[in-house]
This record gives sequence, structure tokens and C-alpha cells, in this order.
Amino acid sequence: MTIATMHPEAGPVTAAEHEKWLRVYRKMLTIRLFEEHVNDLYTRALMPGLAHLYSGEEAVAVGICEALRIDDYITSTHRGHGHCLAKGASPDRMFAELLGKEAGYCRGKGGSMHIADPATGNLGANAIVGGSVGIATGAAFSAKNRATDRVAVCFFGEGALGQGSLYEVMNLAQLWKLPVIYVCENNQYNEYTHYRETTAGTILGRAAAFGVETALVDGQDVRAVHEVASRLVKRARARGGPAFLQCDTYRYGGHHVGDINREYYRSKQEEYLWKTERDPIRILANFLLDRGYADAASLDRITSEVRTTIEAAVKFAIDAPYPDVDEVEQDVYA
Amino acid sequence: MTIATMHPEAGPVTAAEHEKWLRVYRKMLTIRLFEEHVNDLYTRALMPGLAHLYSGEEAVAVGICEALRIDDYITSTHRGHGHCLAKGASPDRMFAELLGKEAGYCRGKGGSMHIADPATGNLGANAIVGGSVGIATGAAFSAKNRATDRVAVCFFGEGALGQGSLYEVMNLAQLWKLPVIYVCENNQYNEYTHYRETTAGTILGRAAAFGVETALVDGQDVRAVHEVASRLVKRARARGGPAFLQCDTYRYGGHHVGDINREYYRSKQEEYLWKTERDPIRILANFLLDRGYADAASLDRITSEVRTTIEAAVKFAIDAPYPDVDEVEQDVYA
Amino acid sequence: MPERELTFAQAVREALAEEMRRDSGVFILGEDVAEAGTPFKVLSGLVEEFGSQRVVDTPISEAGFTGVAVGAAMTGMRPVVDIMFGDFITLTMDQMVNQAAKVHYMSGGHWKVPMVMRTTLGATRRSAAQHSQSLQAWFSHVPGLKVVLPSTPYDAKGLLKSAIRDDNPVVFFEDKMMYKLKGPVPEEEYTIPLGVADIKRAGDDITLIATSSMVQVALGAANLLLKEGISAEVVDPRTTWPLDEKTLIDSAQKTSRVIVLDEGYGRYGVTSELAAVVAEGAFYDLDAPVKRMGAMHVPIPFSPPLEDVTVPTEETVFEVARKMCGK
Amino acid sequence: MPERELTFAQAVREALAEEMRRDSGVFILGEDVAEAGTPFKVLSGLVEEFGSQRVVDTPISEAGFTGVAVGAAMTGMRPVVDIMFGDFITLTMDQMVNQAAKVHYMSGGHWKVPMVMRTTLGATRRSAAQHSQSLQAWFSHVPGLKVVLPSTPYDAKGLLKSAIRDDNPVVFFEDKMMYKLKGPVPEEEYTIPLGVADIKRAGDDITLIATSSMVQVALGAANLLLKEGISAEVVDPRTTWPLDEKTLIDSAQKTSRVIVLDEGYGRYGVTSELAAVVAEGAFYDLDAPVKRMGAMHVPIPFSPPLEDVTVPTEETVFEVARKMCGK
Ligand SMILES: Cc1ncc(C[n+]2csc(CCOP(=O)(O)OP(=O)(O)O)c2C)c(N)n1
Ligand SMILES: Cc1ncc(C[n+]2csc(CCOP(=O)(O)OP(=O)(O)O)c2C)c(N)n1
Ligand SMILES: [Mg+2]
Ligand SMILES: [Mg+2]
Repeated sequence: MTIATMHPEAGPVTAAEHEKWLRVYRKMLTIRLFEEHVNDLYTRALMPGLAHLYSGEEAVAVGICEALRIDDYITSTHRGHGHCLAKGASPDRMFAELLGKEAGYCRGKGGSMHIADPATGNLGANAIVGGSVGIATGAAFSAKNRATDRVAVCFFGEGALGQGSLYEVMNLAQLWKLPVIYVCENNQYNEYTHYRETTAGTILGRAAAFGVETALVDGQDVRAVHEVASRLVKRARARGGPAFLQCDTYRYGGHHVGDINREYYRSKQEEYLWKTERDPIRILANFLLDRGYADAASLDRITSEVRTTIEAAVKFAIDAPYPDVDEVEQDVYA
Repeated sequence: MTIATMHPEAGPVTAAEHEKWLRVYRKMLTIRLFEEHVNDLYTRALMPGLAHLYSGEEAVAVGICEALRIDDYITSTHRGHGHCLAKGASPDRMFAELLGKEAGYCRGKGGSMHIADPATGNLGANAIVGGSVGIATGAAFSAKNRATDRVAVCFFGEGALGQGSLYEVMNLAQLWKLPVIYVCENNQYNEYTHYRETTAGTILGRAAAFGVETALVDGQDVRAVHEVASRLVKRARARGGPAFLQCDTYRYGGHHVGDINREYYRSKQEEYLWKTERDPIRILANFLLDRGYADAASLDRITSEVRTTIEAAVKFAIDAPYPDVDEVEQDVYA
Repeated sequence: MPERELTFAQAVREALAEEMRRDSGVFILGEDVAEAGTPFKVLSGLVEEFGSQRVVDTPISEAGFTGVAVGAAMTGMRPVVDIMFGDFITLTMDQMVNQAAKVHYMSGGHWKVPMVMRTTLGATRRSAAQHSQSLQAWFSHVPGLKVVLPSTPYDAKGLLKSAIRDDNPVVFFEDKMMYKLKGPVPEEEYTIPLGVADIKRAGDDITLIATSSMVQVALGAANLLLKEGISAEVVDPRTTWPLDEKTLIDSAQKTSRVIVLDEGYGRYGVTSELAAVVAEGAFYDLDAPVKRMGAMHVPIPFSPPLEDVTVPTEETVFEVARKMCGK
Repeated sequence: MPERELTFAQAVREALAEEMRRDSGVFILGEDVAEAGTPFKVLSGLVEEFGSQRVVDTPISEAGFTGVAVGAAMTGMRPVVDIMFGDFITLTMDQMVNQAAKVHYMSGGHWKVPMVMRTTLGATRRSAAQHSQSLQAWFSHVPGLKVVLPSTPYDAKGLLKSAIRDDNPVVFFEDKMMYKLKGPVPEEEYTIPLGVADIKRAGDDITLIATSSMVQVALGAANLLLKEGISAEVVDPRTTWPLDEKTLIDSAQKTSRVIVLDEGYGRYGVTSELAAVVAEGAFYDLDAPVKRMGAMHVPIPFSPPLEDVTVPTEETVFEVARKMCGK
């Protein structure tokens, strides 16, 4: 096990590095503003159903996907917007999907919890907790057996540690040395229950028991996440076998957009501390400013560019048509 | 973790000790001779279907059940005759069940893989690999919540390590500090595949990850098994929580009575060595002789008594009637 | 004194509370059942009365805690397991079908498994394909299980109390869109036996046999039909197993025309069985083939205009019934 | 030249071998599938030809490796998963139903899941309640899946080849008592499309619609009936989904009398659907109610005299048919 919460001292600044962290910043901000608009669509009763927001956890998805190629695979969860955007989905078709429109990634059939996109290697968000651990492992099996060097990343919340199939597939992945990385987003809560009430022993021990390489990282620090993810991805690509990465993080909002009164399971004080002291976007901004990669004005410019994109995307989605009712019986079978 | 393959030097001989090891010897021999007759019934085409013999593993069931009270619970497996006999079932009704007779423990409805008996706390053999891990854990939950001091023992083969539900219930047992002991009978093979081909990492690590107390014992040495089992049972009874005990052992015969040609998956040499050098009954006999608890004549006498009992039991079963055909629709609902 | 009204959720909660007071062996096991009272808030307040030893929050381990319930039931307790969405019963099939349903029989009648699994069914909540299924057909197929599909607060309470007292594993499906439905529930204690259908509305021209969510749809359709001068009888089997065939067949024989409604998929579903039972039992009395209406044979789509056409509605039932009656 | 005969097991193996030679993406995943060739020896020899990269032994992790198959299928391979006993599909329901069946639809048609699950059905093997079920009704209920029930070596080979080439998840049930059944299988390549019923024997007086193991029972019963002067038509749907309703209904309309046979439980089972389809489609032609025959509604008992009465036999089918024909 390695614990990666700190960075080695930075080497000399390269243009590529500079560009990378600005790109990462823009991505994280895109997710944050995307989610703000999701919440807004919900409160304005423009979005059917519910959605599970990723705000607060952006460094995990972005730090990891930045270490992936577009043809690498990911599987995502009910809290999937961040993963999908980080892997390359565009906000307009994402919003369209959330509103059930034909222009959505799934032609409106999937909705928030099922966004999938072959073009970016996104095997799909999944509304069954732990439901995609087999799929990600199978994609890695396929990557290896078709002699490609692709890698699969399986995102899941710490709640999925309760699902036995996770242990079944970690065993398979290790036996077969598959290029899969299990990313446990430990945002501390399974819905309305603190994870310590549902999780005996240790998280990493559960992967280590199968001989799977493990690592723990501060999930609010995108550079730390990226660094360890890069190492594990490289290792997997080189046929070094599977890994399990625990990212400690926090969801700012409720379990879903409708979960407003949360004080019976967590304090406002706790939320406040995470938002003010551990915000992943602010942490990266400080780094960018410290290093001189950006100044306040350039960060503002990025924010307003992202805001423009997101607002246009929302408008695109609202204006887009629903699928034709006849489509309901299409695509049941290939 | 504790590794218990050796005994502390024996203290002064007590009458109770003396009696205990003779009782244990008789039980192990009962299982051995029972199974010989099962095989015989099969080869004489007197037994419907198949059976999975326990010969070679007797020290595990007997060493553990000797540490239990009659009102403690066990769950068993497809290879369950040894567990059932060790917990107190009588050979005549066992044979009757194997032949599908009304006098059997399940009125003939269960057969070899489903023997159950409330009188001895036997919650049932189970033909689903890993199928009883929840049941045993639930019995422990019940024992604790009804404020009894009963303990539940869950027997399973190392093949059940492949089933995710085992990890789900170990988590529950540890969270709730349940008096359940998971006994992994590592007889080296999942059917026709060596367990190393199906088991990544370590066995004990898989329980330790959940904070469950673990122990490893030589499953051919009934005294070692009994000693560690006694400790874990005592701990569980005193609300110390669950434990996981790995017993390394070997099945002498095929996966089931019909598995005759085994050389494609294991060598005759390997079988020979286990049978001659690691036989649990012989190991105990040597101890009894060494200590002067028995002499050759008294062991012979036990053998012939057990043989008489078993032969009478077989005869009882063969002579017993089948259930009335009308019974087929009885006991679907309570 | 006006009749007391409760919501469906309140009726379920009251049944649980009463049975938990009556029998200390009854306890609840599931995800977020305690302080959260489930996402549907059906169990709110129970942990405050009965404590966290009897309203037990679990990890997200449906297979595991269902198995624990089986073992607890065998050894003297009466677990009520909560499976948040009916779609997740997929994870419990081994424990329910290979274990719970068979233990009594396999043990020659020696062990019993008095447990209840409460779960949900129903679409049109914009929850998409993995949170909208109505999978009651699977459990109805399995000997050893009983399956309950309440359609009113009154039935929910009375049937749940019977389910908890039953010595067999019982699966209790609640329509999640119905939790806020209000209806009369008397203050005095009562139970409703499993296996007795209920004529929710008497009529002469056509029989609408409907389960769970579809009962309200059938009653709505019956109102529309009345305006066309068609008198529809609405029969609610209330339990798919045991099944009160006689009441279904009697009604079919009386009206000669039958529509069977269930929110599960029609194919190889509950409607298949009910239609087959009626077609056989009322063979010589039927004027037209039994018509089945269930969920369209597609994964439930998210998009509202698509989702809305996947399940029978008052209007679609009305149209089919009207045609069957030649109007 | 005499027609070549193969056993059912050989036909299955030959289909797999041919498809594995044709398409390097096809591979086998399951417990003891390699050197052991499964406990039924159906796969013997395949690992020798294709190697352990393509005939892959797994731990006892049905849920896990079924999930792996879904992911592998989505990303360019064609897995054939082996589930030793049909009873163990309980453990795979989430992966098959919530994942495999829905991925194509939920993704708006973007991802495909071309996988096959081979498993077994059938009782009378003295294997008791957890190794004797015939659970095809469950999968038949689920949109997005196809379900195949071959009844002869010829059908097994041709249908399995089609299943492997199909771009959807297909569940393929093999009757374990039929593995040694011999029948003609031509040397030349052929496939049989999914969704086309087969008239296994033509007749005029009564239709026996039968699946899998029950086809042989129906054929045997037809022989007995002939001696009584009754000409029975035996129709094998071959796939429960897609379902060739037309062939079933046409036969029913011709003979006016129908028995539906399937080894699964009759209640909420395959026979319910087939009976409902026929009762509706041939409503005006039937002389008697459609009669359903399936497994008795009990967990399968171990004791031979009990087990033997739980499934339809040539004699019991003969008796029912004879009575229906008024003889
Ligand atoms: C198998 C299953 N059980 C229960 C649920 C209901 N559910 C949805 S999200 C959730 C909590 C998940 O917690 P975690 O995995 O930590 O993810 P987070 O929401 O914190 O991102 C639960 C219980 C589900 N979707 N699937
Ligand atoms: C869920 C499940 N999968 C597969 C089987 C078939 N099966 C029966 S015994 C067995 C091997 C079990 O190995 P192990 O657990 O080590 O027990 P052993 O037979 O060695 O005592 C298998 C695969 C089963 N009964 N249940
Ligand atoms: Mg969480
Ligand atoms: Mg073993």
C-alpha cells in the first residue's frame, strides 16, 4: 500500500504541465457548474425525477480521467455526471439526457443514472450499487485478451463495499492480472448512513486480501489523485495487474437533489468545513496562483467561459425535442 | 491471526480428557465407516443420486463440534455427512435420508445434501456453495438478540471463498459482533480445480480485512482443531465477536462418489501421501496409544462396535419404507 | 364518527408497529431503515419507538442481510427485510428461492422460515430501467413463497399483519407511487387472510382483474366505463400466491368478459397466469378472449413521454374494455 | 450414406467448436469448463483445441464472472458463460436482468451485449430441490433477453450457433437428462433462427406444445395416443422469446385441443404464457380449455417415488390427452 496525500517537490515547469493543470481546472469547474445547473433545473421543476450531484468530488473523476486515454474504459455510478464529463462527454448532450430528450447520450432513455458513450469509452453509469464492477472487469479482460493496452477504471462509492460481487471480481482480476483499477470514492456516506456504521475492518485491506495493489489518496487534491492514478494506470497498461485506489472525499449536497434536511445524519458544521477548507477547486486554484500558472483574472476568464458553455448547454437541452413516442419499442434488441 | 498446528505440552491426565479423546476417536471412526458404506451403497446401486464423501476431513467436523453444545447451531455443505454426525445425528436416520426413506431426517425429501435436524441444532446441509453463510450469520444474530449464549458455526469449503455473499455477511457479523465462526475447510480442491487457481491473495486476509479474528490450523490434527475451536467458541459465547478458522485438510476420494478417474487434476502420489502420513484417525490413534489412553485391543473393540452400529444403520435404512407418494405435496408451506 | 383515513405508507408503518409491539421477535432489517426511515419515509419513527436493535440499518448487502433474515427466522425470530427497490430483488434470488422457499420442505417440515420481505414495484417515477420494475412474477413462480400485492391502505395494513404472522417466507410488494394514497383504516385491530381476493367494485358487464397499482387504474377505468353505460367489476386477487381462483373465475363467469391487469411485464408474467386460470376456469362462459394488459415489453425508459406509454392507464384500459363490450 | 448421429452433448460441443474456430472473439467462461470439461463432460476437448485463454476456468463466482462476460461482450468479445446448474442462475439475476438485458436500451442503442449463458434444467436426476429446477420462465419475462430451449441434438447445434452470433444476451437452457440423447446432425454447417417454432410431429386431433425435455415426453405420448387412434401434433416453440405465436396458434386452430408442456413450474411459468397466447389466439376454435402440464408446485423432493410424480411423463400426458379427446 502507498499513501499519496503529498506531492514530491515540483520539478521545473514545463509548458505541458502548465497546460494540463489549466485543463484540469477547467474540467473541474465544468463539473461544478454543470451540477449547479442540474440542481437549478430540479428546483425549477424542469428536470424529470432526481439526480445525485458530484459537487465536492470533482478532483477524483478529473484527476483519474486525466490519466486515461480516450479509448480507455470507465464505468460509473448513480452519481455519475462527474465521471462522464471528465471522460469527455459534452455538457449539452448530458443535459439533454437529463431532460429525457432525443439529443441526449441515450436518446433520453437512460437519464441521469445511465449515461453511456462509446466514443469516450464510457460503458455507462449504473443505478445498481456495485452493478458495474463486473462490467469494468470484463472490459479489462477484453482489453487484455484482444491484445490491446487499454485500461478500465471502475468508479464506485464506498457503499459498494457492501456488495459481494466486488470481492468476486477483484479475485478474478488478480488471478488473471487484468488491467482494471477499482476506484473507491469514499465520500463518507452511504445515502443517509455514515460509512463507519456499514464498514467493518479497513477498506484497503479488502483489496489487499486478494493481492490487489492498493493506494489511498486525498480525493480533494487533484494533483495527488492524478499522480497516483497515473502510476496505477501505467502499471496496469504494462500488464502489472489490477489496483484499488481509495479516494477520500465528500459530497457537498444531499444524497440526491431532494435530500435537503440532512442534519439528522450529518452536521452543517461538517459540511461547512469541507466546503471551505477542503474544496478541490479552490485547492487547485491556489496551486495555479502560487505557481504563477494563472492569475486571478485568467481564472475568472475560465469561469466565465465555462459558465457560458454550460448555460448554452442547458438552453440546448431545454429547446431540444423529446424522442418520438414510437421510439419506446426501439433498441430493446440489437 | 494465530497459527495452531502444535499443542502445548499436555498437562496431567484427567479422566474427562481421557474420555473425551476416546469419544472423539469413536466419532471420527463413525464418520469414516459411515462414508465407506455410503460408497458401498452407491457402487451397489442402492443409493439414488450421488454423494460427496467427507473421508479424510473427519478431524475438522469432530474437533469443532466437540467444542459446541447441542443447542449451538451449525450449517453444513454438500459434503455434509461428517458435520451432521459430529453434531449428533444418528447414522440410521442419516442412511435412511440418503436412500430417500421416510425415516430419514427429512422424511426422504432432502437427501444427502440437505440433512437438517433441529434436535441437534443442525440448520441444514446446503447444496449451494456458500448458500448457508447468511443462515449461520442469521442464527448468530438471533442467538445474540434473543439474549442466549448460543454460537453458530458455518462450515464451508474453500470454494465458497469465490462467493461474494461470504464477504457481505462477514462484514455484518463483525459490525454486529455476532457469535458466528466461519470454518473454511480447505481441502485444496474446488471440484476438479486446485484452489490456487481460483484463489488470489490469501485466505485469512479475506476475513482479517473485515476485522474478523482469524486462525489457521492443521485440519488433520483433531486436538489442534479442537483447541483453537474451543478458544474461538468461548470468545464468541462471551460476545467477543465472530471468527474465521481455516482448516487445511484433504478429501481422500473424488469430488463425489462417481469421480473415479482423478489423475487429470491430482496425482495418486498426492492422495497416497495424505492417506498414509496425514490420516486424522491414525494421528489420534497414535496419540491415544502414546498416552496410554488406549491400547491396540481397545481401539479394535471401538472399531468393531462402530462397525456393528453402522451396519445395523444401513440395514435399518434399506429395510425402511419410502414415504407415501401423497407426501409430495406436504410441507411446502408450514 | 368519521372513518379514520391513513396513507398507504402510514398503514404499512402502523402494521409494523403493532406487530412489533405484539411480538418481540419481529424486527426490521434493511438499508437506511432506522433514522432515515427509508428514502420513502415509510418507516419514520419506528427506530425511535423500538430502538436500533429492532430497526437495524445494514450495509448495501441485499444478498447478505436477506440470508441473515433466513437464519434468524429459522431460529425463533420474525424478520421483516426491507429491499428498497423491487429491482434489487435480483440480488436476493438465491437466498429467497434456493434457501427461504425450500428450507421447510427440504427439511421434511422440521425448520420454518417465518420472514417477510417488503419491497416495491411500479414505474412512472422517472427512475428509469433499474428502478422501475415490477418483478412479482418471479417470486409467484416459486413454491414455498407467498406473494402479496396490496392495493389500498386498508389492505396493506391487514395483509402485512398476516404476512408477519405467517410461518412462511412472504414477499410483500408495495407500489411506490401509492405511498401517499389515502384510504379508510379502522382504529381497531384487524387482519386480512392471505389467499382471499376482494371485489373492489361490483359490476355485471366486464371483469377487470387487477393487482396493486393497477387496481386504482381499473377503478378509474370503471368510472369512465360507467359513463358509457358499462358496468365493470373490479377484482383484486390481493395475493398472487396463494391465489383465490374461485373468486376470479366466478366473476368471469358472471360477466363473460375479462381484462387482467398487472404492472409487471405481461410476457411470462402475472397476467399470463391469471389469464390462463380464467380462460380455463370460465372457458364455457367467456364471450371474448381474456385480454392481458401489463407493462410494455421494454426496459422502462427514462424520458417522460416514453415512460408514460409503457404502463396501462385509466384511458387505455377504458378503451380496451369499451371495445370488448362492443361499444 | 447413413445420416450422422450425435448426442446432445456432442452437438453442443460441436457448435461451440465451430463458432470458436470461426470467430476468435468467442470464448467460454465457467467453473471446471477446461480440463474437466464440466461435470457433464459437455465441453471435453475444447481446452485442448483452444487453450486456457479461450476456455477459462473460474472460481465459484457466478455473479462475478457473469458480470465479466457482460463487460467483455460490450467491448468486442462474444462470451459463452457456463452456469453448471440452472438453479444457480439465482446468483446471476442482477447481472443478467439489470445489466445485460438493459444495456442496449438504456444506452439508446449504443452499446451491445452479445453474450450467451448456457445452463441446465430438469429434474428426475435424484439431485433434490437445489439442483433440479427449470427456471426459464424468469428470463423469458425480461425484455432484452432471448431464451432458447433446444429439444434435440439437431436443434441444440443450430440454435446455439445462432445464439452465439446474436448481438443480444441469449440464455440457452439444456436439459441435463438429455445430454446422452442421440439424433441426426448433418456434417454440413447450418444454423436455426431464433424465434421459429418447429412441428416435431404433425397430427390432427390434438396439439401438444412442448419445450425442451417435454418434447420427448410429448413425442412418447403421441405414440401412445396413436394406438388409441388419436393423432397428436407436437409443436416445439424452440425459443420462448422471441416466441413464434403464429405456429402455435395455427396448430391450435387446426386441432382445437391443446396441452402445453414445460418442465418448469406451471404457476406463473412458461405454460401460463403459452396457454394464454393460445387461448387468446385460437379462442374461437378451441373445443376445450387449454390444459397446462408442468412441474408440480413443490420444491423437487429427493426421494425417488416422490420425485417421479413431480414432472409430466408420457403416461400422464397420454391420459390427459386421451380424456381431452373424449376417449
Ligand atoms: C443494489 C442497490 N442497493 C441499494 C441501492 C439504493 N442506493 C442508491 S445510492 C445508495 C448509496 C450509495 O452509497 P455510495 O456507494 O457510498 O455512493 P454515494 O452515493 O455516496 O456516491 C443506495 C443505498 C441501489 N441503487 N442499489
Ligand atoms: C453456487 C454454486 N456453484 C457451483 C456449484 C457446483 N459445485 C458443487 S460442489 C463445488 C465445489 C465446492 O468446492 P469447495 O467449496 O472447496 O468444497 P469441497 O467440495 O471441496 O468440500 C461446486 C463448484 C454449487 N453447488 N453451487
Ligand atoms: Mg458514499
Ligand atoms: Mg474444497
